[in-house]
Amino acid sequence: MADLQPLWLSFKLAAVTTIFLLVIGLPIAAWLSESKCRLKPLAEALISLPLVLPPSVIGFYLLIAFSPANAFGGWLVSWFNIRLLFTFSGLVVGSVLYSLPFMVHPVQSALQSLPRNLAEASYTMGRSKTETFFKILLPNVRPALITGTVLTFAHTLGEFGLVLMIGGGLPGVTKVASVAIYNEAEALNFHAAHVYSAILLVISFCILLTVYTVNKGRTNKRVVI
Amino acid sequence: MADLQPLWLSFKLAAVTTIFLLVIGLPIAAWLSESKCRLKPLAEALISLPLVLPPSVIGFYLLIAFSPANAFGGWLVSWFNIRLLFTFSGLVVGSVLYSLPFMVHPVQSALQSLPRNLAEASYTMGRSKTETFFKILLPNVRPALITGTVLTFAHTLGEFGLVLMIGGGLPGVTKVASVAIYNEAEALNFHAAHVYSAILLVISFCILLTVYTVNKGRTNKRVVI
Amino acid sequence: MRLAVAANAQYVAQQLADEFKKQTGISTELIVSSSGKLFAQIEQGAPFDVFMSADMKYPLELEAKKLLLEKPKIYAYGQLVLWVPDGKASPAALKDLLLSDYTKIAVANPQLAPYGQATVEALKKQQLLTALQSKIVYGESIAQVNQYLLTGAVQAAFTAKAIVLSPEQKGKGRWIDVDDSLYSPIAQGAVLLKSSRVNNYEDGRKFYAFLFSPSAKKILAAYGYK
Amino acid sequence: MISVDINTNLKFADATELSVQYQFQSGEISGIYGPSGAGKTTLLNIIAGLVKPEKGVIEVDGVVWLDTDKKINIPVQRRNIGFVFQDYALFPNMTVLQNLRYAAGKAADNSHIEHLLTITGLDRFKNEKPDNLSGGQKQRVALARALAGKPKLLLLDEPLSATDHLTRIELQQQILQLQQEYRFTAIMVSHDKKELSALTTNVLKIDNGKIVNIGTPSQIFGADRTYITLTAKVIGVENNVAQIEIGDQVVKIYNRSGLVVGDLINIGLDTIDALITRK
Amino acid sequence: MISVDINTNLKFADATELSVQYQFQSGEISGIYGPSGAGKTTLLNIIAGLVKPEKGVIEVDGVVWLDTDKKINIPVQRRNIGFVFQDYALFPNMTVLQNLRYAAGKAADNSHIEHLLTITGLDRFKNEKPDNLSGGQKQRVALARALAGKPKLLLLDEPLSATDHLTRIELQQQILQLQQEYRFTAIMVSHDKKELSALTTNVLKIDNGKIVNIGTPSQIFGADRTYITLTAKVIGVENNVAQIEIGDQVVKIYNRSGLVVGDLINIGLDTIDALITRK
Ligand SMILES: Nc1ncnc2c1ncn2[C@@H]1O[C@H](COP(=O)(O)OP(=O)(O)OP(=O)(O)O)[C@@H](O)[C@H]1O
Ligand SMILES: Nc1ncnc2c1ncn2[C@@H]1O[C@H](COP(=O)(O)OP(=O)(O)OP(=O)(O)O)[C@@H](O)[C@H]1O
Ligand code: MOO
Ligand SMILES: [Mg+2]
Ligand SMILES: [Mg+2]
Repeated sequence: MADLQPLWLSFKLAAVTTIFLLVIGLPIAAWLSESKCRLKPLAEALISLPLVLPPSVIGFYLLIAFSPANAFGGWLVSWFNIRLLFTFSGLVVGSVLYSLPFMVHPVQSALQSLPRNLAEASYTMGRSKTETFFKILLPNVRPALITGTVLTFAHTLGEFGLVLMIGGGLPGVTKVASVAIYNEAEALNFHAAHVYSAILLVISFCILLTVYTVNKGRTNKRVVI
Repeated sequence: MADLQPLWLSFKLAAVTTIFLLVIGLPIAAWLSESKCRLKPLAEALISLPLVLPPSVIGFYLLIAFSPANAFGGWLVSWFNIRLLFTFSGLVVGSVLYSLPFMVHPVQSALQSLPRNLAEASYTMGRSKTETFFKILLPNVRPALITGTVLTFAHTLGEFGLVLMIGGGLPGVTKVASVAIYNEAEALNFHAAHVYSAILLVISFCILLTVYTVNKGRTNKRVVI
Repeated sequence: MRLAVAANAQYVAQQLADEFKKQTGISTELIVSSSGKLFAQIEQGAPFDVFMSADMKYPLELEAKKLLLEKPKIYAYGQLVLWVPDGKASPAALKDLLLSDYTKIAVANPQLAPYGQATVEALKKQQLLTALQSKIVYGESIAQVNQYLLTGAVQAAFTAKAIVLSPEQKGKGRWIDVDDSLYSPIAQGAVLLKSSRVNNYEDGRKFYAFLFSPSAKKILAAYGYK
Repeated sequence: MISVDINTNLKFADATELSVQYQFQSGEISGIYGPSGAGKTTLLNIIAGLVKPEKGVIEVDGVVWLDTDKKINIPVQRRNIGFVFQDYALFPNMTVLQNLRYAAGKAADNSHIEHLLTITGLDRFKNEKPDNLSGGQKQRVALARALAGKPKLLLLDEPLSATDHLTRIELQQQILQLQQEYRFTAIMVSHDKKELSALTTNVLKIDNGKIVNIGTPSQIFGADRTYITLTAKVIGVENNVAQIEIGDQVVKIYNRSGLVVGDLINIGLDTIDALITRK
Repeated sequence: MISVDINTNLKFADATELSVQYQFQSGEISGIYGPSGAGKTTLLNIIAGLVKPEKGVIEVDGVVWLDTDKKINIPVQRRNIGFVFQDYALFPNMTVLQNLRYAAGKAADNSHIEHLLTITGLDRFKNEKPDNLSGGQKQRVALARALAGKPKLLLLDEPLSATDHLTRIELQQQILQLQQEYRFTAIMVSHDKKELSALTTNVLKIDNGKIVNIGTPSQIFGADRTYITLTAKVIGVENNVAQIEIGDQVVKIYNRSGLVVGDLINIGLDTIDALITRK
């Protein structure tokens, strides 16, 4: 029987990353959707940029950045005693950076398509921007929010290059399912690799199916015949 | 000076994949956005599923599937004389599969949020579903379409595990920039890796910035003060 | 002709390719990756001619699958070294790793990389493995172990002698040999692939022969292989 | 003739049944009148083919558009209709002109489109996107757009509710004129009795999904007995306004019917919303 | 008193200037009247703080809400207003009741909300989402929602245009009653002269961004001279309908003002859209 710890770590990493990205990504999406700032395209381009490099390369640069021998990493250790190399927190930081566009862009584009007077109506009721965002705007871009969340979660589950690079493959700490599958396959333990993959797929499939089933029947299309 | 061929290959792969995904992904998004079929959540979950496995593992399974020694790969060769292993076409097929959700989901969720009577109005004018989709629905989800296109393009540029696995890293054929960067980094030629990364980042950044700048000022928000 | 080569041997392979070109005029394309990945690709018909693995496991496996034109042969025995960055006093012995100077030590994944397996074996023999366990981080391959060291992520790394002796890495940091009585020999096998027959059979065969020639032996020895 | 015989549930709040059996005259404008939520919009949607009733038959000039029993259902695209949606449904990605052109289809008749832009007063705005228009301007685009394709059947869902008095009366005239020119059949939902009186030959009054009255506008609204009829004399005519004398009072009216000085007329006034002051 | 003195460009089509200087009375309902595209909605948006004029001052009961020169601009959230948007702007994710509750804020007064639902006839629909409502039902939700927070200033942009005759008159009465109860200030855009006459104490008529007339409704609409006044006698009263006798004709009117049998009244009728037939 395969060791289940890597699977558990993977889901934990995906969940924590998704939660962080909800917290960080939604305000960014909100800002981008209504900003008329000249720097907005710059911010949008920057957010998408990490995607352009392969995760393993991003991981490589994070390795350099986080390394205690270098300025940033050293500063983190000496001032806050935070170590991001070979730790679970480091994986979270890396995944958050890498998956940011998957959360931000779908939500932002949906917010931009909302009729503007929804927000205005809420303002006339004395509601703040924050309250308007959470109670009016966000619920009305639900499909996009689900898209962002699912893409982030699934993508983090499947994240491998970055995790391998800054994780160090420590069992129970940073050895997530993707690394385990990879190791087994390279070690020619195809059976173990298949088992891990299958478990990962089945669980993920159930999660995805639940999300989409619950969210079904929310199309606003009338049956046109 | 670094060899520029891998960069050219990368952009070619990203462009071809994006075009294919526009062709394949948009009809799927259209169908999902208005279908009330019971199997819809299933289709949605299936589309997101490839994300859950690390690209290198997907690549591993594709390697097996495409192998002429196996049923599917053999069938492709004997009936169509199509070889997907260690060829550029194979990379395109793999990337299309892997990036499908990035194109489909944002567009689908935006389509679902459009007022339904836009399509209805077009139907009353005698316009077919297809024409309505391209002339009315799609232009009105432009931000989501751009999101989908950018995510697909950038993500394919940065794709590595899958490409390495089914491409074999053959110079000039399947050795794209991400593989080249990885190889240089593995060879501890950090300088060459930095140069490749920098060129890739600069070009991509320019592309992204252009897209977002051209698309600016399209928010429908009024200056609320 | 295409030469698939495991990451630990990439420098020496380049040198071998250069020499081969000088002698025969045939140029060589190098495909560098981990042995496992290359194995999986060869198994599915990747168009390579010769494969220089990091061990004998993959070559034997390929033979069992009847993908070879000849029996696999050992082209070299790899040597394990302990590598530390500049600025650290080089350790006199493995047990110096217990010092608090060394907070993290990189070891190749023993499950995948023969050098990793050798490292674990050596540490075990010196009864250091348990004591060092909390310091050890695993690299996917020798190459990643090297990256960890050169980027300062770790303060010591177990790597191949071929790396530290290569002109590219010479002078970066210091290193000491790990006594080769502490680990079983790292036999690295090379194979001539059946897929070469549709590819560059003649050139492939020539290179394969060259790999076991005296001039190749000389180059291999210069990189610390035995 | 458009014969409609349909039954369906209005699904929300309480499951009222919409049950209408009626024959709209071809080549004329018919009216639908009734309180908010009666089912007027739903009825238009059913005729257009945008909503499928649970049971029913719709036959238009001998062609069966819908027969739920025989499973016939001509798709909306092939029904050759124009529809003014209650909430306009303008295409935000297109300018006013592009909206009209799109509606007109391949055989777009440019002079017709220009004419529509002129009579709806939208000439100056033809290159604007709908988001930049005022409420009334949007509604006029919706009307012009529904007419752009020269449909055989025009379905109007309160097409003038957001326009001001004068614009409204002028557009009513224009609809009448276009209808006389192209002889299309039209069905118009309106809350304005005078509008229905001026435009339609017969009115269907529905409430709670059921027909409660059928007849000419004066039969329908006369039954309310909120109309008084006075006698007056035309004493001046200027553009489309006429001055008339009623007793000793001189007032203006909108001259729809080419009155000339000296004409004696009957003038019908609705008292339901009169301004009352105690003496 | 709400004193408004603003100048700004209406940006689209042709750069007309919207230039309004006027003082709306506190505790009363004022009207804005004018053709489509005149700038009525824009003016309400400026007063609400949703659009910032290029230049201008707005002062409400001594508090400066806007002064572009002094760079004062109280945000819309702190202006304590209720706004009926011309296109409703209902929150699609909330039921009718939730829309009202959200508007009412923390200090939601449940009996007030229940009362609003009752007078707008929305009780049955309170748990429906806006998408499932008819046009007129949506508009009534918009009205109820604007009143839910007991605002100091109520801005109404054609709040009753999609409702039927009787509903409209009833709602007018309800607005008047609520206004008398809570003494809020209201500014109402309407295309309906009778509505403005019934509800407002003064009317601002604008055209093309400029004030063209100011006065009481009868001054404004009287100037059009499309009103005739007749004398009548109340001969029957039943619920909120009264039967009156004008000459030899007996008709019904809506009894807004508690008429009793025997009352003598003046009845003002608008002739602009009268039904004319030649004798
Ligand atoms: N999309 C919808 N789906 C289901 N039921 C609806 C929908 N829209 C409206 N209804 C319900 O059906 C009933 C009739 O609605 P309909 O829109 O036909 O009314 P209407 O006569 O057009 O009213 P109005 O004059 O207010 O526009 C209403 O009670 C409404 O709640
Ligand atoms: N969002 C907008 N941005 C800029 N200009 C607008 C906008 N909406 C309308 N306009 C323009 O400003 C002018 C005044 O519009 P406004 O909406 O104030 O008119 P209105 O008096 O409310 O008309 P209606 O009775 O048709 O609603 C119009 O010519 C219109 O084209
Ligand atoms: O096969 Mo390697 O040399 O351990 O990467
Ligand atoms: Mg309706
Ligand atoms: Mg307006």
